[in-house]
Amino acid sequence: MATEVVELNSPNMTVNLGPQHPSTHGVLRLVVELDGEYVQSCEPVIGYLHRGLERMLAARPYRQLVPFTDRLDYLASLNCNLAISQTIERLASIEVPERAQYIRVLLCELNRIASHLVFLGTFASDLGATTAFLYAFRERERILDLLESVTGARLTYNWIRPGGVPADLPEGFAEATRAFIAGFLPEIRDYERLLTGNPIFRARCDGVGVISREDALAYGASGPVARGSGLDFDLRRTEPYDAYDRLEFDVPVFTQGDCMARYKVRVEEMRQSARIVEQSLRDMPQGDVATKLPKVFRPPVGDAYSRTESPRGELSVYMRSDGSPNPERVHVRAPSFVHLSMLPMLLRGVKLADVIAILGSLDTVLGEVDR
Amino acid sequence: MKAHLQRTEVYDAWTPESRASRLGQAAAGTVIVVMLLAASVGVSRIPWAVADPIRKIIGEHPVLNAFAKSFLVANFVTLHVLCLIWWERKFAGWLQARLGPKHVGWNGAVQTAADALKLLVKEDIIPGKADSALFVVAPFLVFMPTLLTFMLLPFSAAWVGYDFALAALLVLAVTTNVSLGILAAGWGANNKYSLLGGARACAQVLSYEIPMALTVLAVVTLEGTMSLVEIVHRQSAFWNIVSDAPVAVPAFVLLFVCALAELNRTPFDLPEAESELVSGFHTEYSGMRFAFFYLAEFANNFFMAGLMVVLFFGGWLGPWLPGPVWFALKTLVLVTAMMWVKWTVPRFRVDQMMGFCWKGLVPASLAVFCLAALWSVWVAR
Amino acid sequence: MSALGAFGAGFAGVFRGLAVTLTNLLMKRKVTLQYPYVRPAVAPRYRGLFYLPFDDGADRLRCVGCTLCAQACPTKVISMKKLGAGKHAGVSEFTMDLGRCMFCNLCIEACPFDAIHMGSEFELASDNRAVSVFRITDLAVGGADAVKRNNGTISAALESERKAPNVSFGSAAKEDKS
Amino acid sequence: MGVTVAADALAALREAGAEVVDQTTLRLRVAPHLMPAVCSVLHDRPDLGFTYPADLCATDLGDTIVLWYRFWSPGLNCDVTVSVGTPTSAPSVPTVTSIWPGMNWHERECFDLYGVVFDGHPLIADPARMRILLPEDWVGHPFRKDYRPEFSGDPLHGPQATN
Repeated sequence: MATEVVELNSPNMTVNLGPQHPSTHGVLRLVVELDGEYVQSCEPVIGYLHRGLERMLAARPYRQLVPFTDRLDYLASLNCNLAISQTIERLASIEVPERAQYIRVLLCELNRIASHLVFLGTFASDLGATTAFLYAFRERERILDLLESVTGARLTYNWIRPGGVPADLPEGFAEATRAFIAGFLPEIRDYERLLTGNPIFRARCDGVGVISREDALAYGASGPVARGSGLDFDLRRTEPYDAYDRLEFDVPVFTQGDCMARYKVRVEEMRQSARIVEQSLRDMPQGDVATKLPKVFRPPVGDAYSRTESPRGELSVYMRSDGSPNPERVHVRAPSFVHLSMLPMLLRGVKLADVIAILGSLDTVLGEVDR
Repeated sequence: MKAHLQRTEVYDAWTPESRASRLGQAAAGTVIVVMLLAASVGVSRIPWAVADPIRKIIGEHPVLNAFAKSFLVANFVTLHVLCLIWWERKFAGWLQARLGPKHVGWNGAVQTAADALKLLVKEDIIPGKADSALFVVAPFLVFMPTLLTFMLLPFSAAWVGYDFALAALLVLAVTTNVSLGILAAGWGANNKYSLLGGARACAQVLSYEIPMALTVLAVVTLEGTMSLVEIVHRQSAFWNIVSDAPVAVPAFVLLFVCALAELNRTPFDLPEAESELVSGFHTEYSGMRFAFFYLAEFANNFFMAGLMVVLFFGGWLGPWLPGPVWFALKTLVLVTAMMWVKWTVPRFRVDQMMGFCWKGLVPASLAVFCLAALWSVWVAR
Repeated sequence: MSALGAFGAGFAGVFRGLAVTLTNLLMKRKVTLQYPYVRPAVAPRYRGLFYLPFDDGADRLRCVGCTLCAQACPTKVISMKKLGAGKHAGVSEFTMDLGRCMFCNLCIEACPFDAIHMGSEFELASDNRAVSVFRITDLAVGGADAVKRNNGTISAALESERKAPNVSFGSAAKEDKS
Repeated sequence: MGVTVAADALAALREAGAEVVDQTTLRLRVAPHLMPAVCSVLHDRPDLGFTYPADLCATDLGDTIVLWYRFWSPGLNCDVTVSVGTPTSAPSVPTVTSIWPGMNWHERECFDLYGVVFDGHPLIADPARMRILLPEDWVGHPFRKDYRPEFSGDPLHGPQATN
């Protein structure tokens, strides 16, 4: 059987990285034009996970919106619940009791550690160190057990509602969390000895995928991606919500803007989140955990938006109400959506192995990109 | 309760972790190991003289002799690969805070055999537009050199395929064919990822051939002969790593790193980098052809470790146990060291890997080669 | 950075990493849970398969068929058929299409009679979609005969109410149920 | 979170054609054709410096589609929201991608779901490539009120018969 030779008109080879590929972390397709190992151009194709979520939300009463937001950034769904609940509270100016604010901060920070552990595991295994993946997920299991004892679910919590939190923390939760934190900090030291100290890991990350401060600002980068490029902007500090203004924690900022800087920001943030969890456990006041919402909840006409700091960046929800029990329009501004729009600029002239490193360092979740 | 939710009795009855069965399994395991050791000691004590007439006939007849030896070596290669794969999966498991295969046989002992059987009966897909000639031949091109080099590996003075005067040179010449096989697989599969994997493998194996050759020749200059058996005999007083330490230690480190690169083991596993090239050159393979690639990789593993044991750690020399057992134990230790590095270190990028070879290893191995020459002229002899 | 320089400096980093994996190999506990032979311990508040608790005192299911849970459900999972009315209301049919359920707990919070709860059963996988529709006999605690007793109690109460409308029901209802 | 914006900055915005609806929370309303002018004032003036493109959301109010832009200024640490109304029959707004590259994908999403034509956008010439979330050959813009999908016949592709 003679195989006829097809003349390749252009020297470049177009490769489809995805939508089903081991390291695109979700259904993302990168149409990459390769000249040997070098990437000439890259065009991300998204929309494989588009569920028309914003239209679904507009067809339901306010109290039923929260479970849908679990499916946005499914690695940190408590942060998404917080974003939409806070917007509804601003829309109808509902007051959240003190204790509920502390519980929200506590749960969101635990969720942030779990999300950063997923980043650490997948980023390391993308670069070849599969063992770090197993260690990171071993710690994450313990956080999921903690969150399961509070909310009852392991991934899609639906636990932060407009007005507060459905129920109080179970007894024994504080001791379990303190035990976890005590066991977790030496683990972070292990990750750093395993990865940050490793010369091959440094060689794969230093100076790869550099985002300058201007580009980060011009593209609207936020979260660890912005703080890796020298932008000192963390919504928990610049626009404090819930109980963040009564807790002290410092915000890691690096100026190199490469994969290594973003990795270091996230590892340092895990330590800071552990600090926040301890403080919020310590000075959590007594009191009820939610304000009652009226049976049929009709916020006044108008629009409102609220900005929260999710593990990936600025997650903000804009909501418009026309007085009826259903919202007229809900729009979610997802950090991963903005970070993916930087890929064509970032991947020009880069090698194939770096495409995976850069994509991993942006830590995108396709649930919130496609909505 | 719905029908499909009722837990079937089968699961609950079979609880492998009950204390009695675990103690029983551990006892059975130790008994088997002891029996193996006793058998090997027994075998070496058997008066083979009684079989002399038959051995004389086979020994003299060139074709029969060659066939008998290659038959033994081929069987050894396939059997020991099964054990090596099982050991890698258990070792990687324990290292990553998990258990590794557990349910098929004692601690998964039969797991690899079951996998091999599965691959045997699995459908062997050849992609439509693949260059089928190359695609079909590639696994054998990869496996043939390994089998050939095993003929030269001395398990003990008597247990060696061919005590060939230029064995070291033949080994170096043959191991480069592996890259030919990988390139054929990469091109044959008509898959863009495989093509990239094949190209990377070719560049990697060929460029790491130079430092490996130089380090092996450094040891050869120390010993003066190229025959592996002779090299081990010369180490009967002190192992090479001890007697010529200033040359042998750097040479061993360089050879260890080059071996990792020759075998496509992390941190040099670029040809089948799961996260970048899906799984590199053997993406399109399935069934027995994929098993051959896996077999060749682990056989090469054992061979490289064996070569290092012969060159530096005194082959089969050892106090109480018979020769082959010592050789197997030392090689197993080195293979485990390779696995330990594999499951800890991330992967190089292509240009870093090449830079590391040409700017790092080649000058270092040249230096070691000159050092060996000086050492053998002025100091040792 | 010259390759040789990195070569030297790198070794220390590699060994520290190797030390970490060695300590995990020898000292750390292996965390594999050998499912399905060993089942995980599930938290008391776990949101698993639903169940309708059976009120032994009144010998009937607590559900009165007020459909508040059906209205609270974002994905319209619950559908029911009422039985009787007024003080003696109940349900004869209570179907949940768990294929569409998000396990979001909103129905449990909406129910004023504490008549539906989530248990700790999480093995709901099945090979065809029809099996994921759970009927009242699958959901009620005590299964089919609990449902039978529930229907019996309600129809008996309705019967006695129709026969003697203005008699106080406390004692009458009890001795009616022979 | 009231913010004091310099008076001359506000004057520059009004003169560029923006109608300041609320001074403290900085809400502007701008006619579509004046968008480039107002946005370059917002972006370039040192005392405003809204260089961070935060969000763009379109809402279909029946006869008009309202585009709601939001920018953030690291210097002032405050947001500005700009709302632009265009008729639903032929919605078109000049693009701001040249000022904020981050707005590129936000505008593509608005075109994809609402059909707002951003003239001047690098991909506007080829609507198939301009779509970002929906398949290239999708007909219509689903988030509009007048969107009536009819069953595409192919169960694997295109709009389905909604049950």
